[in-house]
Amino acid sequence: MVVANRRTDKNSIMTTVPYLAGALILAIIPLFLSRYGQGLMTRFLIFALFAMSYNVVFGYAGLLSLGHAAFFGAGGYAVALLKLHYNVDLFWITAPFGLLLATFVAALFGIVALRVTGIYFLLVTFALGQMLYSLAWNVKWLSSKGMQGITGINLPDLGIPGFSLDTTSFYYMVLICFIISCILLYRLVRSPFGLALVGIREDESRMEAVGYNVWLYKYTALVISGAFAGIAGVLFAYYNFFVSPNHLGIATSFLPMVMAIMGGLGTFLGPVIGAAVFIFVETFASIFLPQRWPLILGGLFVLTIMFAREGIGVYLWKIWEKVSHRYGIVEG
Amino acid sequence: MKLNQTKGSEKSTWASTDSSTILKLADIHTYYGESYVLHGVSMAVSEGSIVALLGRNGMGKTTSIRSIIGFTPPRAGVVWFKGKDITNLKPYRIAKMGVGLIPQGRKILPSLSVKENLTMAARRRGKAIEWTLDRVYSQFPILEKRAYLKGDLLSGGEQQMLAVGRALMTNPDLLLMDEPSEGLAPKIVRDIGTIIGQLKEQGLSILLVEQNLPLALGVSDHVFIISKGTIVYESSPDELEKNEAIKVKYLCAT
Amino acid sequence: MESLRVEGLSKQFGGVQAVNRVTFSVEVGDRVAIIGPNGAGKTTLLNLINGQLAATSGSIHFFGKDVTALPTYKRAHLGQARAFQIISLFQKLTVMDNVLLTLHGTRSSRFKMFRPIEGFTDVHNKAVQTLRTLGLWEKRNEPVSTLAYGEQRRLEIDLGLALEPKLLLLDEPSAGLTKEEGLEIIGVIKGLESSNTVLIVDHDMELVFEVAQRIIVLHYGEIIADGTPDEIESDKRVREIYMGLD
Amino acid sequence: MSWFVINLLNGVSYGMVLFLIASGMSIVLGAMGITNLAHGAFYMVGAFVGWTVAVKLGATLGLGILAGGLAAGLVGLAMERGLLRHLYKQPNEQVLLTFGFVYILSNVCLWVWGGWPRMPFTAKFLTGSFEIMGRAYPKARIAIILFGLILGVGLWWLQDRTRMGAIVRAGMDDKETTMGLGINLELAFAVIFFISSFIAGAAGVIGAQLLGVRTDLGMEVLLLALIVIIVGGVGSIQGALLGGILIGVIDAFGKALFPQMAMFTMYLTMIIVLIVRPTGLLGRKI
Amino acid sequence: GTAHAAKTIKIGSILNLTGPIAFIGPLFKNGIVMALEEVNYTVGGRKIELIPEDAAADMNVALEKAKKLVERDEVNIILGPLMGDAHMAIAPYLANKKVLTASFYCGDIELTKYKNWFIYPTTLVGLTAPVGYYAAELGHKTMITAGTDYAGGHGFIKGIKMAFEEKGGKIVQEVWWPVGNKDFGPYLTSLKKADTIGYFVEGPSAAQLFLSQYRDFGIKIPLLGTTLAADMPQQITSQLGDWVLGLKGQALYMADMDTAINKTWVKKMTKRFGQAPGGLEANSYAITKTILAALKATGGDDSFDKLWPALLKVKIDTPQGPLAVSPEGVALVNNYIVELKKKGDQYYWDPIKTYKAVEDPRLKK
Ligand SMILES: Nc1ncnc2c1ncn2[C@@H]1O[C@H](COP(=O)(O)OP(=O)(O)OP(=O)(O)O)[C@@H](O)[C@H]1O
Ligand SMILES: Nc1ncnc2c1ncn2[C@@H]1O[C@H](COP(=O)(O)OP(=O)(O)OP(=O)(O)O)[C@@H](O)[C@H]1O
Ligand SMILES: [Mg+2]
Ligand SMILES: [Mg+2]
Repeated sequence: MVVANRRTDKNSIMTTVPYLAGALILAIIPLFLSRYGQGLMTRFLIFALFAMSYNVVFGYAGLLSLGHAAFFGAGGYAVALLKLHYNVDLFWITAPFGLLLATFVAALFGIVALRVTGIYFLLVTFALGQMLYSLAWNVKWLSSKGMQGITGINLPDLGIPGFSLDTTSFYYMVLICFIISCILLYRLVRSPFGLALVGIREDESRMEAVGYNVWLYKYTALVISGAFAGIAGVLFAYYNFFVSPNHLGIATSFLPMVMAIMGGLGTFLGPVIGAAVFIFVETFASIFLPQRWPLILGGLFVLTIMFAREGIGVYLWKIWEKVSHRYGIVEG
Repeated sequence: MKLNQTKGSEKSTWASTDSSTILKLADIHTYYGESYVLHGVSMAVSEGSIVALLGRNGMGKTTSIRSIIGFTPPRAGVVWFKGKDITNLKPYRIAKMGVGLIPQGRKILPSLSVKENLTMAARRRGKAIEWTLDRVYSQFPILEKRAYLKGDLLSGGEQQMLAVGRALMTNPDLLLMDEPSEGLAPKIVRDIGTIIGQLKEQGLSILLVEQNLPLALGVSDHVFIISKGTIVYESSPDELEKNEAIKVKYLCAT
Repeated sequence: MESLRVEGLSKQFGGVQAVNRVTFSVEVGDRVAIIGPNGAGKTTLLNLINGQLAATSGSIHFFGKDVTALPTYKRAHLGQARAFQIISLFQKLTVMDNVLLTLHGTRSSRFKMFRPIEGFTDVHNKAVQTLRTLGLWEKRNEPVSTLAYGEQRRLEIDLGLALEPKLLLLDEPSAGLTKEEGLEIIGVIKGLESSNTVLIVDHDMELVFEVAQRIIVLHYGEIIADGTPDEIESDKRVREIYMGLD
Repeated sequence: MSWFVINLLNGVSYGMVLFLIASGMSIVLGAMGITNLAHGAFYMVGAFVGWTVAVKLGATLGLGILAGGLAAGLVGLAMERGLLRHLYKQPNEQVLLTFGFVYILSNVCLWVWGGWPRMPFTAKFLTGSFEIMGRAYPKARIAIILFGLILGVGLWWLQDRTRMGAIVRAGMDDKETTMGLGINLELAFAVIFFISSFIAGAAGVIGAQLLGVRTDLGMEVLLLALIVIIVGGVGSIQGALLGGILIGVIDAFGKALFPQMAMFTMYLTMIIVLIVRPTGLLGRKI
Repeated sequence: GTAHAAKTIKIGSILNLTGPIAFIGPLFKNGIVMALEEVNYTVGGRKIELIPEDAAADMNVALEKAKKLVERDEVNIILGPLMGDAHMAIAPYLANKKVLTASFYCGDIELTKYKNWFIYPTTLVGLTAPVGYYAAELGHKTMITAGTDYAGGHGFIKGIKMAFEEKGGKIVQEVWWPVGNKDFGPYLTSLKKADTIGYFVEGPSAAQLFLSQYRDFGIKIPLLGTTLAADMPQQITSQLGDWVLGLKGQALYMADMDTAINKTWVKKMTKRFGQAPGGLEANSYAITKTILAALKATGGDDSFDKLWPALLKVKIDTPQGPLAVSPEGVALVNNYIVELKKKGDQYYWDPIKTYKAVEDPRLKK
């Protein structure tokens, strides 16, 4: 597992350069892409956010959860239900509602799941997630007519007269949400609270002894993480135009987990890298080898584990450190 | 038993060809990765005797034990056990040949119950008197009382007894004891001394690593002192007892 | 003034009575050692005082306040600090992070989100100061696991002290240390201010007799003797049960 | 009365299949601390190989079970020796690796056997039904119950009468010390993992009668295994057996009594168990 | 690229190449490929390019692929996907983008409101209505319906029920099991008394389990339903076993249908793909043929506004029988009641009654 090996007094150019470069690329690249490419980028940003939110509980607090889709799905269903039953499209209503619903679900989950630790936490969160999944299957109110899931969602209405979103502007809207979330999450993991999560991951009983209410930290982390997952879910519903029970269930829960591990757990940017690798490999493998893409994806997981155990993100970071030393961006 | 004193890092010649020698280390050199810890250690344990290996912190006592049992095989030199070269065997093979280990820090297996800790490695080797669960329990009655407790919930002293019992359950011919008195109350330290004596009577050979000088001198037949990865002194316990200079120089004793 | 009062405290694990109706009280500034055979219940007693274990019966008062039912972290806020029998530093975290985590623990800043930890300058300065006095400043960015055993022990104890606790609980601080290192620890304890109360568990009699003004002897969870070092040294039962003399 | 008995039998037979599915995963989880998400995929491999032997090649069901178990066992062994071995005590990496194997094995089965599902199969002499309390009851289901019981007893013996379980847990705690006590740990790890995968594969053949043979079994069976482990508790054969039968019986009576809530009853049971006993009915306390 | 794009007509297809029903995708694709090869990938002087995509039996992926086809490949025609949920998921998007979409196997009547769907062979209800009629004709008075509890399942069961009740029959019990149900024992042991069971199971795997458990529990009430198996490849039918002989149900296509067009088609398919075709290939073949006919009528113009009216006028003959299109975009084709029989060691479905151009009762009004 990756250590949050922070260097409190490290040269700031070295750390900021990759971030700024990343932001710049995200801002400019879509201009050169087709609408499909923009869509793919949008999808990537949404899942990167989802994976980052997951990283807070898993990577930082060390809680291996298999029910994170519940929060993501809750955000999505909030949007979909508002549209289906009340025909509300206005982003400024749907987004806060989605956020609240996801937070609420996370708050409920936490009460049940945080009574146990380790592998049992994984099992309990899995059970809770599947419970919501089966609700979404069976409760008619949670589906459009003639299907399981809710369809008919359009791009969000921002309430600006004379302006409606298209693929490109929606991408930028997602990018803004993503960057704001990134800044918040970055500050979160660098804060005393964030460091406390790492401490809890390493040794709960010592944390108690030096004055931390461990349960409360874990609970808060889960709820905050649920909120960010909820935002990702809201954006996803708009991107995807419909939500299905699957978005609450285990298949979706696996995604942020795989992305976070693949990119580098407990590192800030790891999940983003993981999401990028996952989304793009999956997409292109399935375009070029429609029948064999699962093999490629599965193989990729295995290779990552065997050759970049700490995650692809950490691997790249190490290369960057080497390069930046060699070219004197940072004095060694 | 021959008792001659060697000076400096001169190699031990003691009992080198004696067929009653059960364990012999011939000029072993051991490394942890890059760091060179044992600079040619030679010593021997003859059958049925207790040999104490003394020395200050970090001098290489544990490393010697680890070299014997195969955790960190020496890069040069040979370890002989019962006339066989065991230098590069896997630890479990060495143990199966009759080497029992009581590691430093006890290394109780936390997720096993006391009973499981004992039975896990139990082995019968067709001796006249064998160590069995019942016998270990009668030797350490507290273990029977705690039989179903997880190993790591025992107190420090109870863990030490468990570690001894666990090693005995493998019915070894040679017992490697690494600081069995660490963390024990003064009385238990004395008890340990008694137990070691009893084990010897039952025919076990023992290599005892100790920092507790009185304990070591009280039970052993022969003493080696290690310093900075080489054997710097050997003698009978009585002789060492009298040699204040050596004690001050290598054992920090006053 | 009374710092800690323990009354009729018991802890039962299944059939094991690890601590049995223990009653004693400690004045502010006292240096008290708890000794006893292995398995006597010393560690368990510290766990009860510190809240890592819940008492089966009895009560614990800390500066007049009943803390029997309080969770550990609240007791830490009231001024208890603890060094463990087995080193419990965060092995994978850097030395600096270990210090920061410990220092924030008893400050309200510990729950601050969305503000970088470096921004809390008072805590940060204190951390820097702690590391410099310990001589660990150069190693601040190394994981704790790379420190030598003795250094880790020192760090653990000093972190306990850095919290300026009213009550310091030390479980076998000298275990695994060399004589010299052990002497250093003795020095640290002796140098503490008189407002600190110290409860110390150790098997090293030299250390115990050096620092303690009072010794409590536990046996099968019960107090069998309580007195000054001289009294204890001459106590027949203690000599027999603990030292194994005559 | 006969309604009750029949449904009980339904539940127990389904429960036995669940037990078979979960037991191997539970052993590996409890003893080696490995969350093997590929366990369901091993089941699938076993089912396909068993089908090939018992149906395609026309051998007996017994041979099919053996072949399915062996095939899955070998795949498991290869995964453990080749890859997982380097990842002990690294649950996150294990999760990703084994999840990757779900994808890989599913796709390989698709490649080798094609995507079409296979008809449920069983031995010739087990087709058809007995008369039980005036109702026809499938012979194959009775056979499943018997087989499950036999395997359960075998595993229980392995767990309690041999030191295997303790040895593997010891190895997880402290590899070095365990080896120093004379235990060939690598062998023990390999054996346990092989047994676990073997059971999964054999279960794939036995369970074919109830679950069919398809390339998407990997995920589905994994879910079932997780549910049983949650209810029964991690790490013990008794737990897997109790969990499996409980879920099976509740599922059967749930379907019979509240058919609209079918999927729900299972999850509801799970949640109730979690609330009452978060570590499962027979799970080790943590 | 636009000049080039104007030259080729791109046809996208959303197939299930991986996932639980992975065997279906390649078969659908074979039918499409055959139809396109027959016209040498050209129509009205323009080249045709087929772009197959994998939906992995997941409606999310289906939508993802639909977007990809529209936005990246700029197709105007999409064939598939198969599953009803996927239809619903992609329908609003594709209606909005004005893409002519063809369902591979039925579709909910809801789809007709989008006016861009070619629903083949008919709606869910339309497909199974003959089962209800036939049950009444056999003289059955009472029926148990049993089906999978999801939107598609409800549609199919509704078809049986509406038709049976229209002819005076009575439903005595409705049994529903959840999607993915494996153990039918509890349902089979709680059946009431009735003359027949009108059933629908969601796929070949579940159908296999249902049938074998129906046998094992010794249920004697005769089954009538959508014999999905009849539309499935020989690989499925051949596994069924002698005890299923006599099973009756509805089907759209039988490999040995005695028409000239079918015989030559089967021969061609067998030669081209090395295995005898079944109902799935017949479906996608007929769909592609229909689209090609419409494209021919527009002279190779694949813009939606031209293509849609042309499609509604298509009348062709296919291996399944004659085909026309209703004003709502629903195909009008023959529907057969078949019985499983055996000749030598070959199982085959014998058509014992034909219902011509059956329509959804709700569309007739
Ligand atoms: N795993 C290791 N990696 C690197 N160096 C090590 C390792 N273990 C021990 N050492 C070093 O090897 C030297 C000898 O250590 P060893 O443990 O053998 O000493 P010892 O005599 O047993 O001391 P003690 O009385 O403290 O147990 C020491 O300098 C120690 O720092
Ligand atoms: N969680 C527990 N469950 C059951 N028994 C326990 C538990 N923890 C400790 N014990 C038992 O309680 C007794 C007291 O243990 P404790 O650790 O307090 O002893 P100690 O006085 O600290 O001994 P040492 O000096 O050896 O560390 C021991 O017999 C131990 O086996
Ligand atoms: Mg040592
Ligand atoms: Mg203790």
